[in-house]
Amino acid sequence: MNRFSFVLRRPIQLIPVLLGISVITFLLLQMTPGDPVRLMLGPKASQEAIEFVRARYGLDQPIPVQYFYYVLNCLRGDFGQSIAFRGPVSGVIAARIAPTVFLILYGLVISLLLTFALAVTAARQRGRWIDHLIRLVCVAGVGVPSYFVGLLLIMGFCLRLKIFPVSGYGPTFINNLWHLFLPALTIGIGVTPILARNLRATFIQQLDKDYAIACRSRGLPESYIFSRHVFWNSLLPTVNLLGVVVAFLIGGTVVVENVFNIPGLGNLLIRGVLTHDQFVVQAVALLLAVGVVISNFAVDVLTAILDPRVEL
Amino acid sequence: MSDLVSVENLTIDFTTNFGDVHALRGVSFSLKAGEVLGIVGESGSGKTVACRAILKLIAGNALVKSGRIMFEGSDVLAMKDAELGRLRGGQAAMIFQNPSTHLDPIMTVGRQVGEAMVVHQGISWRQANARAVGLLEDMHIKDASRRAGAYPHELSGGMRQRVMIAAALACEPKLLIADEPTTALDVTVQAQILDLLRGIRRERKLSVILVSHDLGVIAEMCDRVVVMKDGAVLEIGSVDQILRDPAHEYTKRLIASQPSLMKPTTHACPVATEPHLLVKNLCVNFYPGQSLAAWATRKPPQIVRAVDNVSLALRRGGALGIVGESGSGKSTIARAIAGLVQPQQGEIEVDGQSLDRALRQRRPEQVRKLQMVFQDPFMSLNPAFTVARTLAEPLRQQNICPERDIPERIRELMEKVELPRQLLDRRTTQLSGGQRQRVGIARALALEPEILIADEVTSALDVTIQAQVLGLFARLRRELSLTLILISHDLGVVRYLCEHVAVMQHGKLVEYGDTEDVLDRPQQAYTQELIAAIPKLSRRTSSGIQPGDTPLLAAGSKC
Amino acid sequence: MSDVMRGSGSLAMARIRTMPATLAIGGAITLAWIVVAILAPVLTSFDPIKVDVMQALKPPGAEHWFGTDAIGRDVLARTLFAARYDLAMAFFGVVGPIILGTTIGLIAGYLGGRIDAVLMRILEVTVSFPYFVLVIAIVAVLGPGLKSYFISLTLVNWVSYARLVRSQALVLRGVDFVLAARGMGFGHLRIMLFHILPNAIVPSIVFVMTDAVLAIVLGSSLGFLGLGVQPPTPEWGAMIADGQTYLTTAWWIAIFPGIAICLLALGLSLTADGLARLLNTES
Amino acid sequence: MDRRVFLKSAAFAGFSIATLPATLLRANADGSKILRMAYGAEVLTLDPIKTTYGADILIQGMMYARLLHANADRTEVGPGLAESWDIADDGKTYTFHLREAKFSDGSPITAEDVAFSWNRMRFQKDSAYAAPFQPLTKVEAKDARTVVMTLDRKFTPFLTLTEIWNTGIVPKAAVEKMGDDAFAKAPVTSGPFKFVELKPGDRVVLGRNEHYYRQGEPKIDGVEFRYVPDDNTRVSMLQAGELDVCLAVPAPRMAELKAAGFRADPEPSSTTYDMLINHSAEPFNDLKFRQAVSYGIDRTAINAAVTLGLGTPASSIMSPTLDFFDKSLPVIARDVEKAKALLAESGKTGASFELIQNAGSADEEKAAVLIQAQLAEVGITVNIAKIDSTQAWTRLADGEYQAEMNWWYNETRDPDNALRWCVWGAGDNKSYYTRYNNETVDKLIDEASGEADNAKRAELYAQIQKTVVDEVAQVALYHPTWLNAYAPSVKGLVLNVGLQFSSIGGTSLD
Repeated sequence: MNRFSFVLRRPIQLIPVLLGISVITFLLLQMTPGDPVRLMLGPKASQEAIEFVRARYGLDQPIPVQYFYYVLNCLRGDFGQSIAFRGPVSGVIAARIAPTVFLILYGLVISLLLTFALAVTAARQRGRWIDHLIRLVCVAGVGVPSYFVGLLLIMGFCLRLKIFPVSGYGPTFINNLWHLFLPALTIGIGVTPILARNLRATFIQQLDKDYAIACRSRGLPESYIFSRHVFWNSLLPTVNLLGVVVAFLIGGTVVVENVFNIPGLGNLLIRGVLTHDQFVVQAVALLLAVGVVISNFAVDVLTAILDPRVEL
Repeated sequence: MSDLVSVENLTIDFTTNFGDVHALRGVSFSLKAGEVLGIVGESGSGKTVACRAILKLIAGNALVKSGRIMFEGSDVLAMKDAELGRLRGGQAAMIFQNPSTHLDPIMTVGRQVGEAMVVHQGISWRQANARAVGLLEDMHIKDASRRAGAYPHELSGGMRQRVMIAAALACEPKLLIADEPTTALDVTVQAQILDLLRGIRRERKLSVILVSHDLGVIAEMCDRVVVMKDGAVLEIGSVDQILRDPAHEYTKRLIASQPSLMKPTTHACPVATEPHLLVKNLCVNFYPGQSLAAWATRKPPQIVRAVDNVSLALRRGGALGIVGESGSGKSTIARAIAGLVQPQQGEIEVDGQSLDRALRQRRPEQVRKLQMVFQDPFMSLNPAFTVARTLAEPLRQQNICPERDIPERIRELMEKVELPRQLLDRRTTQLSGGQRQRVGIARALALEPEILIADEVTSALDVTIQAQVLGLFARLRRELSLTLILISHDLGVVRYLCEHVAVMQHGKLVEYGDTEDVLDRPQQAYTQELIAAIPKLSRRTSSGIQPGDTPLLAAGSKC
Repeated sequence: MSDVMRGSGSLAMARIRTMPATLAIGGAITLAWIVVAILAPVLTSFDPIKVDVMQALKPPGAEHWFGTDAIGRDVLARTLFAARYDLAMAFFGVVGPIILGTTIGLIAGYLGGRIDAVLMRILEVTVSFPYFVLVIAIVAVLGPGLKSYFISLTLVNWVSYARLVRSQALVLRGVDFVLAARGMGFGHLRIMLFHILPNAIVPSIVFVMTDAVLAIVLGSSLGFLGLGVQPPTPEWGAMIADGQTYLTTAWWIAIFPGIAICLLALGLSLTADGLARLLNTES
Repeated sequence: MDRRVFLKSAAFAGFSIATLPATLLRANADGSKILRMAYGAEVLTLDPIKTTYGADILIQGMMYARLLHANADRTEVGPGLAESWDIADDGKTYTFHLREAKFSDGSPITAEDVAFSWNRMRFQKDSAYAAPFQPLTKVEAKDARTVVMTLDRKFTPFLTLTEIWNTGIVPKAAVEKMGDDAFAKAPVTSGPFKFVELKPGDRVVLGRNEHYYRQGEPKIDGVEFRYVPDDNTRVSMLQAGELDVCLAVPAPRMAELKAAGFRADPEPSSTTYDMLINHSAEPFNDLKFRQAVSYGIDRTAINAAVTLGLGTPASSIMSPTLDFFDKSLPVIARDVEKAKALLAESGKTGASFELIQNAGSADEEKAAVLIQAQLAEVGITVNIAKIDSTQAWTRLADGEYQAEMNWWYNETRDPDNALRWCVWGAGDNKSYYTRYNNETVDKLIDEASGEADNAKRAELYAQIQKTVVDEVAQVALYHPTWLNAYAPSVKGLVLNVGLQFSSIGGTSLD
């Protein structure tokens, strides 16, 4: 059987996950006290207007009925109406996907560059002071909260040096590279220690592996062994870790989007949770779950490309 | 002939977290051009360190205290990187014990064979690939051009070893260092690889250093042999001289411990009429995980027949050896009888009583009757337990004796397996391999079984330790009148302990009968092949040594 | 080489000698914070919740070493007392998940089959959920505070331990000593508790410290977003949020708690690193 | 697939992206004068009748013209779309005479459109803020330029209501054609600006309405109204030159901005910050207890700590910016002894209550902590509960609370609207959910709204203010100011007390 046949299986595995997530979000939001309509119409809205709107969104129906119609509508491609935004959820979400995806990918690119730079340096200079320094920075870096990093970056780069904008999401790709640099850097700084530590450890572990010794016995130079053998073998564990990290990131962008005011999904989701915008939360949660699954899938594909042994 | 390599008074220490370890203590030996030198010794003897040092392949924490290694007149240990690069691969190359870990798993084998040529000789990858295919053909790999594009995991163990040899020979070195090249292989494959090594040595006029723990391999391959123990050289001499007339006590013991040289212990077995254990038409299938896609396309499930319609019978007090190469299903039979694997078909009867195929359904006394001892001494004991706890647990759980008698019972068990009581408070991780295996036996005996199944119990042990453990088995069997099933890949071990033998291949019983009949007059081609593949040692040893006669074995061979 | 390690008496000595430096330093920092948390009332004469509007926004000086915040509370006192809350978050943020996760991982890994499949589906759903958001959603249901934080982290974070333990248990259930235990007729519960668990838990123990760091970061992020501790209880994340407004005029309000978090996290990370080295050299 | 080539090119692409020199990437301004402003709440709808939210109100105020137009600081209300108006002698019929004007799509604004807009606002079921217009019973177009409104009683404040944002005029044809929801996303406007773009959760972009009825206005090309929830990010953006106007600046940062050359002066607001208390539940159902709390709180200290002196401590429930504010009322001075005595009288010694505070609001938290500390000295325990605003609003409306930090503002300078909102027990919102219900006060409010003589009205309102302060209808704490900062290039822009940029038409941008 083809090693890559898992590509076909993935969508099937997604179904129970999506069902589970929709049930959990539905129940969670039902359990949360508070009335979304009141928040929608604002503090001075009349009771009459509130009742009317509640009925319009079907919020006066029993919970199982609401869920049933929700699933039914989803199957028809209708993800419901946003209470806060007074319109179809799909439209609300569509406007927010790009910033989040851009931010996450950008952050990943930055963190990968940092990761490789640090890990390769440390592994090649193994045991020297620079290696110890990098290791220490990685250990220390894990615990620095990203909101604190974000604040410091804004202070330094936006207010003092005025190199980067404080916030926002520009209209063009190039513009976004500039606008989202600091948020992406914040993400990068958050993730790099974990990845770099892992990659460095793997490099060093792989350098002592039997196959590396065998290569040495054939007189291959260290740099060749590193670049042709050890490097590629070391990518596997880090790629796997990357999958976990991306899943973590997708949720973690919330904080960064908040600090840097990026109109993304994370922001929307938190707002949705706090304002009980049921269908927005549902849809974003499902979308993010799909994102997690896609990232895991990408990891699987990457693993399969990297490692001929993998049967998925 | 001048010396190609000479190792002079080499002393190497390893600095570890637990203090310095003396890996080599003043080791000296030399190799003449064209010669095959064997280095034999058990684990920890320093044989691997010694031969790796010749290529300066020593770990970062190794410290050369004294001595030097001369390769064609230049001091290897003083070489700079560039010179080392020329020496390694170009002048001398090395092959290793485990070909599956010593090949890069994510690079095609053709590339791995060819890359040294690209790096050292500056030829193009295309040329290197062509030459690699040629080399692989030289290693008798069929369909070499296709195989060159394969990854290591797509090849069998023997094939991988051929690839590793090809990679080592890529730059036509003068010296080949082979570190346990066949230890991880089945015996028939081992024979093929040894054949290959003999061939290329002859064709390429190679000098060879062959490191092995197996005297048989050394005897078949080498001109001279170095015997090492605890980092020191005990004696050096021609193979004939060492085997016939070993000077050192340890060498004598080493030779005497070879299973093929040990005197069988099976001659005085009691004869019973009714079978104690009866296995009828046993079938064990494995279903490798079926994919959803396969399920969706209604593909029939893949079945691996691990055990295919096997029937066995064993008298009370009898001993049956089950032999076969890896994947033959011999361990699966053992586990199925013990209830650890649930067979799809077949009957297991003990004393005429049928046992349920599922362990959970068997009555406690049925469970007790059948106990197993496992292969890997490092895996068979719970590392979180002390020895005392390991032995107390079955006594307590199966209510073998009242709580207050347990300490006494444990002491008795320790005596039975010849372990000092002081070890009782040790963690199992603090024991040596042999000690662990004895604890494993004691644990099985705690339940007072009638049938003992020993699954490759000695294959992970050094040969002298193996001899001791085998001796212990022989004694226990007799004293406790145990019925024994011994699973092994080593025909010598089976001959030593068992009066019956079953030969298995691909899950099927190939040959079954009295040990002497089967091993001395094999009827089946496979059995003949198996026996022929065993490196022969006996013909080169003198009658001066009486196997089974050394003091160490005395305890184990009372009968 | 391995024979040397079996030298009996010197083992304890050897272990002390080989204790990684990171473990020693990290342990010391962590311990120091625990001491600070316990002795906070002794270490400062100021009341962390005492409001004094007249003393508001005083820069660090002889009287208020770390200055005062917008309503005149002593930042040093608040930073020290906050250690209690943040340490509690580190501790409770890990205890719940490790108990739940280990139990589930053990059952799934050892028993396998359908139970495993069901538990792993649940795990998959939990994992696919954006971690942080799920915590926030649960906190939103339960209301802010240490208890909700504890519950939500338990419900969300068990997956890490479940995965670690399960993967170990999956291997261990096929290992000889477990087969031996089965072959001797022991019950599943006994095998899980005494044979699998002690051997499967080691990676989790290494992970606990790293996880505690994540718990602190997460907990303080909740505080930062205003979903953490109830005022006026001091907590670092909430203090940073308070001080954010004053970052350019009264930097001390946010910077000192920020440094405090980083220090505690550093202590725990170093401990984690050291622990990993120690346990890896042993095996 | 050769994975190495694949990975290498991916790595190279990533590297080159990340190292593009940032300076090359700065967007160039194209010379058009767009006023960029940011607020901490997001625009949710552009339909004026569907909201009572600050962000919506602000943006809609710039999009829809009303019958009357307020001046910059809302001291006066003058002709807007209505050139003139007549009031019948009985005070129950208002006739508005419209000027010639057009919607942003060039279609004329007719009496039909005005009647449609008003009827929608007043009678459509999901109209959020019809409450102040209760006396209004009928709106009809008499002819193309004349609108007649009929009230059921004499109601003096009515004229000031015709400037409230939700009376903004929308085109009947467009609304009916598009439907409410679609219109709310891409409306046709009648005010100084036309709609250009709505990015939910991010920004609303408005452009110059070429058909705006006030000649020569607006002077700028457009407005970009951004949602930046984090106060400090917003300030940073202003400092970094990404904004021209930063709305709702945290008080502590005003001085810093002023020093940096921004126009950062507090602007008068009709807002009252208060602690809402639940009169229908323990312990605030007891007058003595309420008074004990009121005397136990140091309003001056809270004002100083939260607004840094940029607001004023509250003496009345009404803001001093409203008409008929009673200047003679003193700020209640903190008197711990008196508070203790009152507490003892109430028999609730050792009482405690839960004070709800919206999560994420720094000002509320500060005030709540101060109240907690101050009342602790009186012997009252305050437990602060930070909860999200959805829950807070729901509990408030359902009466499931004891006390909650809150604030409210008034759209008009006339106090009628304010008092009906916060102390009128007969109202839909039960005295802003405090359940305060004093029939005498209700009667006085009605009486004052029917009175045309200002002197008499002043007297009535003084009486009301004294009563609700004495009875502690709610614990008013302080009256803040609007804290906005403007870049020096922004000329002539003022936020008026009613949360409107009435001056936007005359605003210029250098």
